[in-house]
Amino acid sequence: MAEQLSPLGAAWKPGRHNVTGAAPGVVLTETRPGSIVQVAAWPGDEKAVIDAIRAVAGLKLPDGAGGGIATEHKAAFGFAPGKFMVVTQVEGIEAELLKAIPITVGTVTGLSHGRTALRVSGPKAEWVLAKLYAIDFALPAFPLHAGRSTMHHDVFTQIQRTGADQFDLYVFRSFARSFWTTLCHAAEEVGYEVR
Amino acid sequence: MLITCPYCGPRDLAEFTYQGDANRARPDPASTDQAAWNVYTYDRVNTLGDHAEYWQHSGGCRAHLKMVRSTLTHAISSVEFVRPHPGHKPSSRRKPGAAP
Amino acid sequence: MSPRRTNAPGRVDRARSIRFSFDGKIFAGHPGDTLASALMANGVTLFGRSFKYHRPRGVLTAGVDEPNALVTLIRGDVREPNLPATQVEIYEGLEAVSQNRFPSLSFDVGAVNQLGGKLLGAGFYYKTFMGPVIGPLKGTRFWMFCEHFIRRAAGLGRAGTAKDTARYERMNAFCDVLVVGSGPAGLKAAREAAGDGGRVILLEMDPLFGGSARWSGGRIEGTDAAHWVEETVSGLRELPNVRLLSRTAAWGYYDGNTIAATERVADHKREAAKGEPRQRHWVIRAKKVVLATGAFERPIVFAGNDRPGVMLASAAARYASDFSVLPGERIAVFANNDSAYANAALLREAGATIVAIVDMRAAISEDARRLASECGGELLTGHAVVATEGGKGLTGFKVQKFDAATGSLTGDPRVISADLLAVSGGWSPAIHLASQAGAGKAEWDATLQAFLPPKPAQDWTAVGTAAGDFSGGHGLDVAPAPVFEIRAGGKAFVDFQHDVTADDVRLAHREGFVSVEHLKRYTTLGMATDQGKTSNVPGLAIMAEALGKPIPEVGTTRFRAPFSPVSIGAIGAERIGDLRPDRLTPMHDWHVGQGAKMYPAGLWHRPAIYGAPGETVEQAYIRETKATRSAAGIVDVSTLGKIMVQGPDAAEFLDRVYTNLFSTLPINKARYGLMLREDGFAYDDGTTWRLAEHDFLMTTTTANAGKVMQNLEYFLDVYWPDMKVTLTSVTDEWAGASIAGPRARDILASVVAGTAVDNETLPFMGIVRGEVAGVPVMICRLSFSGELAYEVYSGAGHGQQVWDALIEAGQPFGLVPYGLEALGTMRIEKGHVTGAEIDGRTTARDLYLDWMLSKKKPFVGSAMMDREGLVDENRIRLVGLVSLDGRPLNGGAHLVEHNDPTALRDSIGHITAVCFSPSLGKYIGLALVKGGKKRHGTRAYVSDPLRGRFGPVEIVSHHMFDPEGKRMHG
Amino acid sequence: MAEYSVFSLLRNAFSAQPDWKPAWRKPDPKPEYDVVIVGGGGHGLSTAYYLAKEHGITNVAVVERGWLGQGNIGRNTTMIRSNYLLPQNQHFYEHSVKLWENLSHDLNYNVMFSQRGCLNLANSPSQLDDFARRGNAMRHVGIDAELMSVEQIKAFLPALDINFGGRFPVYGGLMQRRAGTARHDAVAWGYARGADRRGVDMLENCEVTGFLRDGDRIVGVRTTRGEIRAKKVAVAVAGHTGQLMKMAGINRLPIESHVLQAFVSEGLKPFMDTVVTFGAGHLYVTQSDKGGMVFGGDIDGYNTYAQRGNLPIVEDVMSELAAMFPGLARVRLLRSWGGIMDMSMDGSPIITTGPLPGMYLNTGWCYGGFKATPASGWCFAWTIARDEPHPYNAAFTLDRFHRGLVIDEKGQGSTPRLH
Repeated sequence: MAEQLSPLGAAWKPGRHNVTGAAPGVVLTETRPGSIVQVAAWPGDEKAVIDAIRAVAGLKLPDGAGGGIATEHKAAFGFAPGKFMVVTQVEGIEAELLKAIPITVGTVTGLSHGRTALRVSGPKAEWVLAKLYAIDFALPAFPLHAGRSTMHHDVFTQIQRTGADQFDLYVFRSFARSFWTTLCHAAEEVGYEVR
Repeated sequence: MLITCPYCGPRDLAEFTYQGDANRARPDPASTDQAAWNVYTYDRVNTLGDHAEYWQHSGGCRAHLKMVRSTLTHAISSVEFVRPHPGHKPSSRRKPGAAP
Repeated sequence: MSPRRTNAPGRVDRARSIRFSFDGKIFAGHPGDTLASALMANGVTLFGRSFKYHRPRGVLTAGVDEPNALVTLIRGDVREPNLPATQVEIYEGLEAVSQNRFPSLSFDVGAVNQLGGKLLGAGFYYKTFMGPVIGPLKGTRFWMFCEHFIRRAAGLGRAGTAKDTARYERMNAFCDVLVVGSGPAGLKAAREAAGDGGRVILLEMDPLFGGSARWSGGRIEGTDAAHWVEETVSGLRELPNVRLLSRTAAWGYYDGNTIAATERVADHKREAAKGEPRQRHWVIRAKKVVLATGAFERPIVFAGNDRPGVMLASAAARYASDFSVLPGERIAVFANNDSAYANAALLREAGATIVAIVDMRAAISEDARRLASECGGELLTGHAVVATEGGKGLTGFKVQKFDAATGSLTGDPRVISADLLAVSGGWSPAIHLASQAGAGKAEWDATLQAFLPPKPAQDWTAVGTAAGDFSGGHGLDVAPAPVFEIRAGGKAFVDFQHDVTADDVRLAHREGFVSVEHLKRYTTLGMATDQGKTSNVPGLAIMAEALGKPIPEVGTTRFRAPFSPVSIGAIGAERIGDLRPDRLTPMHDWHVGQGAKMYPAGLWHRPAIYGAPGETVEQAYIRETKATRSAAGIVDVSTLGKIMVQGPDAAEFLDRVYTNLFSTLPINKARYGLMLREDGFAYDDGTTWRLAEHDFLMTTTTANAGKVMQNLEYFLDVYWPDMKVTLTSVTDEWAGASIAGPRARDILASVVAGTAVDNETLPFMGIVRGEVAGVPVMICRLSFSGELAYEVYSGAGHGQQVWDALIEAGQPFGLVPYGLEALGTMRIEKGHVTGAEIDGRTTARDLYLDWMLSKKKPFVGSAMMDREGLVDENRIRLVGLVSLDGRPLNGGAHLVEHNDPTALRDSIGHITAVCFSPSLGKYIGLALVKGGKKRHGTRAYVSDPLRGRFGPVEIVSHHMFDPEGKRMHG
Repeated sequence: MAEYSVFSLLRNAFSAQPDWKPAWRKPDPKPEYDVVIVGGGGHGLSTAYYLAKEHGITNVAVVERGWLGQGNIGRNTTMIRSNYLLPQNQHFYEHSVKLWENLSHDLNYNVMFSQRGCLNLANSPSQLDDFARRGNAMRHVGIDAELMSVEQIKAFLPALDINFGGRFPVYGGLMQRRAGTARHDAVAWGYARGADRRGVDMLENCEVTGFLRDGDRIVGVRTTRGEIRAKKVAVAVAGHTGQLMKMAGINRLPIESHVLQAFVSEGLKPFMDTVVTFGAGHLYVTQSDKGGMVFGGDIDGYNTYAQRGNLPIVEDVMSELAAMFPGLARVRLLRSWGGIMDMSMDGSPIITTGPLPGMYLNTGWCYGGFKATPASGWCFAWTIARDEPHPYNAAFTLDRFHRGLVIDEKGQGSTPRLH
């Protein structure tokens, strides 16, 4: 199939920006996963949906609000009551989830085009993100692999912590370029690399 | 103001949308009791003190919350999901002592 | 007053020099200097002119409470007015100018106002300037004439019009304990909280931590205070759970223990580093807040107390000990409490001669007496200063015997010569943040003669002098004699900046403005940039005396944010220059590349026209419309709101929210739907596509997408929680291209794979799936333009490829891209409604959409839509218009029945949308007029006085083009 | 009582100001009045003034729980205009502007009404059409209005960023030249003094704790300064209407109380000489005679009786102000405050007889209470004196909501936070 075009356009400027030391404060990336799928369980059917995600994607979601799991090539996290995001490098996971989750249990909604995945990593990741979002990024408050739904002004965002200093952000595609520009701007203080 | 969303935890006011007075009963959709519909649509108790009200965590999980909040002090005494989520378990809370 | 630099140790680094300018004159200072200390070190004593009388003013304080020494900083074209010189750290090349003077600071013609002093007393504006009741200056004219001059005389600094190029940023922080203020009490609180393992943030307004303990001497925990501060601060710096922020003023205490603070990141630098903000707006959410905000020393109200050379005692001592600037050589002290004695000792230690200590009290403590004798000079207890002498600087003052109990002055006044008068009228704890935080009222402490913090309504505590505990400093008794004013005739200032005198307060009393809020508003006491930090309590005290009531019965005002003035840019933070994010469709770059003129549509950018060189907007949309109606056109419809409605109850859900039925909609068919608000008025419209038994794709108008989504979620969560429905915003998931015109089908047939698109396979409102350019697409045959038209949806990431393929396939058929203007033209010709008609005040009936109101089921709004106001025959209803004079119509023009362009009356409605209709060859429009359909075939007149347009129109059906819909069903 | 004039001012200035007496008396309550007005704010005071002046009813008391003018009359952004879309509001607010134009003379008190104009900036073509509709509607009922072009606006407001940082270009604006600002506190004091001079009693620190009833009929009020009987009881208490009406047994009204924040910057030399609003957001700004930029935005958007707002609105308003006037980014915010708005269900006011016999109600002012002050009092006085509304306020009934005769300027329906 044809490759998905990035919404970032000319705002994507690879390379180092305002890096004064040996390493940039943050590295900014568009991760471009093959599949981004939202799965919603009817009230009381969360467990069945979690089981289906495990069966299809091999991701074992922990219990509890905002619980998540991530491996190198795939990730899943809760972001709202009974709602989960499943993200994989490969395309086509939506169809498999659809098979595994009957309408009596919940719904599956493809968002592979509608959400843009951006990664912020590096020692200053928390500092840069704290400029944009009014949530607590400290590790104990935002544990590894956990998910959060939040917003930067008009830009609704789902965030998963995929490393001690690595965060994956899912923003609405139409906002992605504007948001990316804002993100780069916020990162300029600490120096950043786009790759 | 901070609102403790049952799903997302304490979040800033900016993430929420006020969805109005919860002291109103929406008549049965088929009801033709015009007076009841009028009261529901237009008339408010406008409580001074603890006020039951709806908020949506529109900049977060998007769930609607029913809260009791003082209209005098803004202190929030209870928050719950409007739509029940029997499978919901709160996330583990932060331990103190981490770097700010 | 003849200040000079000394060799005293302190914060100023005399090894390095900094050059700066004040009013064009170049001076030298050192790192660590404020503009105030550096100028004083250069012998400057005149800093500004007062607000009303333009009196010469010097430096009163050493901090944020400074009412007099305000300056404007200039960086290139950018101006920053009204900064207290006491708060400005100097940097190489700093350029400052004085304010509120003309032509110069030392010779100011505005000083003539002093002569009219009594005329300009409190409330004088209200009593005059009304002007004549008849003649050319009646009404508001005379006042506005006077106002013109008053406005020029008023104001402080001048703002610039150049764009501020600095960067501002917002920072969110969370902590267990937030400590505001880093004096000994704050440092101790931070140390204790850090020891408990919690996350601690410590804020300090000053560049250096430690407060007055750094320079005022004394001992803490058995060690030298300055040393203790150094040790404690470096101990805190080493802790991973503590964040120390200097140059950071907490200014707002909001609900939920949310504190707003501004960090001056680069204000003290010649230039900010790349990427570095000038100021950072901190929003800190703390579990617990410790307010260690200290206290402000109060001046004393006496005649001539505003002369340059009259300074707060603590400020004078701080300049001497902290900034190594001796503010005077021959210094006298005037006090009503013991704290001034310690400051006198510091001044003496720094090299000044203490010529006299004048104390209102007859009896003073042993400690004070000892300090006085160490200082040398005369000790005049039971005396008061009754006047000051000198021109623009103090040369001496008069004292008289004074009885603090009765306020009476006896004996002959005596002149004492001095170049600095250090005054102390007691101390006011800085309760501002506490007051902002709580619902309670500040509490009066009779011993301190000051207000203490109210009872906490949020989780905070006040410590140290902010809580009225003065035991930690030099150990002297700060409890003052309860005297705030020496009444000896002459102008005695309470609010220095606003020139409010004690007599003004008494005039307010005489005129009945006796409540504290009336006092403030009538005299402007405490409304200046220092927010009454020095004037609040003395003003209240004078009113209390006039009323014969104790001070707490007069009341205190509640303090409001900000604690001290904050840059508007800092609070606006990163949105300065980037107010709202841009929302772009997948084909945005293509549109721009084709030279499209873009219109804002909410946050979106949409092509208005694709103008060829030299083409006007009208020529372009006419060309685009003609091409579409004769061959084919393509428009980007990706901005339409799209909501997935999924679940076993999805169809039932749609039946409830739409006025018409959706449960009967077959799979792979779409239907036009209308929503009402609960109150029965029209809300939004769009098509909804049934993709599968339990999957519906709802579209909304671009403008209402967010509102509709929120409204649906509200109904689902709040009223129908048992329904199994998932709502997901998929606006951004799908790119949409609408291809319309007689050749649309041919174009699709040539480019779509995997499905036929003929009338049978793809009838009106049908949906098929196929591929374009190897990309999966979903095609629905529906029409907004009235043409044979198809909406081609693909994944947004493939939108451009599909668009390119359609454009290419359309070449042989004459396909043109069209924008909002042509889209509008075609919908007007067809009489389709949009937000201009569904404007929140119209009903389905008004728009002749009542055929969509199902009688088979209740729906949102059905119970309310038949009320008398909504079915009134006189409501304005939708019609079409044709211009009869061949001239264009304007949106927002009104319609009248009479043919008199000069008679502006009797509007029967207004025009909602206009265009030139290429199909009809006429200027046409849609309008909402009284009577609606009943007027079809009649004549009316457009009346558009705003744009000077009047002319005849024919009112016609809003279905102006192809009313039978042959084209789109073709 | 001395008449205020430049002559009396001069005479007093050079003779120790002996003539200045309290602007109003501080009488004790009488046992009974013809009319008791609950609420010593702008609307209550103007009602008292016009009852006395226009209807000869002077046996009147204004009952205020604190000090006169402590509510929204002293907390607003001082803007006055009649640039409304709907005829009901147009007639009413235009009557108000006309009263404003002669108010200083009428009251012998300079309320500093300065007709420096009000300019609404249109930030999209469709918004310009909306403004044209409104301006033409105004012109058709005799109110001044004009459209300004981008070039005219640039010349008129040199400090304005005509493109709002490139994000929201200005397409034009709707100007009402007769609009302007006034000194808000002076309005309260002028009306109080004017009513007092005609014999009205100002009863400060007199909180209403209940109503006196004779069956259904309201026959007076119970206060912290004793019972006061009245032939008619008029209520004009803005954000506290709901609470007061509960004392009369009316538990639900088409009103919600919300907080609206307002802001003032430090004083500046003349920066702009008009009222200007930002169409793509919600911001209105003017400059006071003292030099402070006075501005505001949206209400915080939730029910509250606390005169304390929250930070998100502060940030929104500052960012919009700096986008509009980039030079103001370096000017500093001096003070913020909050007032309690009585937000009605259609954004328009209520001035009516009832809801109980012997009672009269004035409420629902939303953002618009200050500019309405003269007409509100004038119409309310008429309504009280004659037991029927004047044509100017005939539409501002309490039953219009149920009947669907809403006056919805913004077309937002029954969601007060959106009005």
